[in-house]
Amino acid sequence: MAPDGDPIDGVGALFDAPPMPEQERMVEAILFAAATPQRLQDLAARMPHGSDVAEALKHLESRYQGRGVRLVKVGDGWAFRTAPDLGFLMQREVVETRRLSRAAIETLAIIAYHQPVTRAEIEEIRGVSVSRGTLDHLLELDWVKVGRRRDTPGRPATYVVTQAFLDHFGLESTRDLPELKELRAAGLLDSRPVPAGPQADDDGAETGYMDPDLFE
Amino acid sequence: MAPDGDPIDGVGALFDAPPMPEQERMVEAILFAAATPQRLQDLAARMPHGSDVAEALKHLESRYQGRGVRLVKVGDGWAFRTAPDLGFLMQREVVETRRLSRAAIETLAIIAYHQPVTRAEIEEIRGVSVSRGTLDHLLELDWVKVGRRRDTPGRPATYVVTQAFLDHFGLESTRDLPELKELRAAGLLDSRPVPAGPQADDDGAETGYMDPDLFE
Amino acid sequence: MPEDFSDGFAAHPTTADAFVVDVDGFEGPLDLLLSLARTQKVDLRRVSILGLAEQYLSFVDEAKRLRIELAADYLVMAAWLAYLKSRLLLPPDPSEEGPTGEELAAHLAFQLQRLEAMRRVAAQLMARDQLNRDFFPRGMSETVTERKRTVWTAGLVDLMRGYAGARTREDFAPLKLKRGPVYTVEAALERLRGLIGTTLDWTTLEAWLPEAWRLDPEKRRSATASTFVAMLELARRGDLELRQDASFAPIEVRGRGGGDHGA
Repeated sequence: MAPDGDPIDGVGALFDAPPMPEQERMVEAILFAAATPQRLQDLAARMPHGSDVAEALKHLESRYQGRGVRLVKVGDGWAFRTAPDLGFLMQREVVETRRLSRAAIETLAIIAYHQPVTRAEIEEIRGVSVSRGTLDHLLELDWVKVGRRRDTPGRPATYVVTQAFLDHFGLESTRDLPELKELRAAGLLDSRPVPAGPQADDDGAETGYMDPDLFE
Repeated sequence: MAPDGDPIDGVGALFDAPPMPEQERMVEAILFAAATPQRLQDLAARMPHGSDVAEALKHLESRYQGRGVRLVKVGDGWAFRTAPDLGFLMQREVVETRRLSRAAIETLAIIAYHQPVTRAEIEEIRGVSVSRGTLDHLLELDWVKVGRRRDTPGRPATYVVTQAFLDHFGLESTRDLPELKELRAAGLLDSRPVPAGPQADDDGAETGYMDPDLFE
Repeated sequence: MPEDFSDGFAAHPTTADAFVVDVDGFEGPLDLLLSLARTQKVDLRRVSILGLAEQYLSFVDEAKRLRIELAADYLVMAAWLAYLKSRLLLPPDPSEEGPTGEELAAHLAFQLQRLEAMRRVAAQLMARDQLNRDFFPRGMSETVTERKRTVWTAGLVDLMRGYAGARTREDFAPLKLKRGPVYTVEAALERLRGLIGTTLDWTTLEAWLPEAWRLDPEKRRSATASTFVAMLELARRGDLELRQDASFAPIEVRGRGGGDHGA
């Protein structure tokens, strides 16, 4: 723990970041205490000036390899989570969550795989209108959030999945979604316009597209 | 494919406790996820039959020795806690930049231009009384300090600006302050101050000289 | 595993013509079509859209025969599929514009494949380890306490503007405040009335100025003027007497005593 760096450094050494093992301890403490994933910049903001948070995370990640608790990357954040294989021990901690409806599960998957996606596009894919409650439920769970508006007439809102979604399903990023590459290769994630022609819409439920409630 | 362990053990092997490193992982995960400290018997109740929880805790305790997080005994329970020397990381300093109130700015300016100046003189120039809070604030900022007492009846205290004031405003001395004429030339006198009215001062504590009763 | 989304339908072993009419289990016509397509027992990529259209139309006919009311969107789909069927069966009419029957059929096939894919991955997603079910966050999270530190700022321009503002306040003050410190005649009257009756010796006018109005020249001027006017008024009423020995000499005043108000 002797201060490293050359003695020539003089005054600069006073402001040196703590040695890496100490930085690792600090990141460990911060992440242990936090319930939600912390982004690199959040961590850096709380660490002493000059710390190499990314490096500390790397050390920490390998230190917790195979432990009962793991360091996981969630979107652009990092968090400690118990190892999934020990879930059976945790029954007492389980908070029973309301079961998602089939509509909500499908809508969630469509948003995850097609994001950013508008409500109309979700409806086009599912072939039925999306009830307000379905999206509200996903928004409430904080698995989905409103993204940027689409630059098309009417400037519809788009939906995207959140870090909490990634956290919940143990995904590092949306690139890790199951079968994503295969679906993309098969062209199933392309937005393919309906061939122009006499009412090619398949669902006839367009009434639901513009739920006025959504915009009140 | 062949079941490990010695064949002699027979049926008993089915109920063997997991190896100690695994028990340690389990205790680690349970304690990490627990909302309250867990007593030995709580842990034992959740662990596979035959586990030696006390032993696992001992291993775990030494594993976290010197880490950013420590295993500690709380009453008769066990819990992970942030290392006490890292408590400072659990605080976040929020720096908020705020502009000085108009009353404070004016008071400060008058002190800078007229120092040494008494409170009564400041009030005379401002045309409104100067609240105690305004002067206190400037004193606290170390931009103003109490100078010599004036040699007039009552020996009122005078106020002068400080080196910190000069530093903050990038002045070498108060002689560098532009004169009123120059201010006018620079157009600073044309910019209307906040329109007068019952309002004007952001500093609610200021009460006008002008007793409204006298003017009704 | 991906099949578990079709459980509403898969329970019925059916063929196209012996279809159990149970529209409740479906989420719209596309869902129904997907279920019908599965009964063709081929890969969805090779499903016969023409055959599917016929299956759907016979489903709708069956519903009609049983006097089951179908929601409007199912009927819209039926009409569209009937149109598609005719486009697929009849030789292309060169005068007709728009997409060919094949293009429309291909798009429908795409939609069905896409919906099936989404259902499949949705099931995979839900089969993943989940937070608070299979893995857990810290149960005793410590909240970060915030220490607030306020940095006060002001620039040189603020300072100069503040000074300029203070020095020129009158220039900008609205009309009603322009009077500056004014001691009103009413206030002077009030003050004199209370005291003058008992003051039977000559005293100078200055002695009657209120303490707070004596030092500042501007205020003193205002108080002097108002007090003088008030004295004139009281003299007119006969409450006091005024005298001045010479021009610019001090004005002196004394009460008339008795306090009787002669007009």
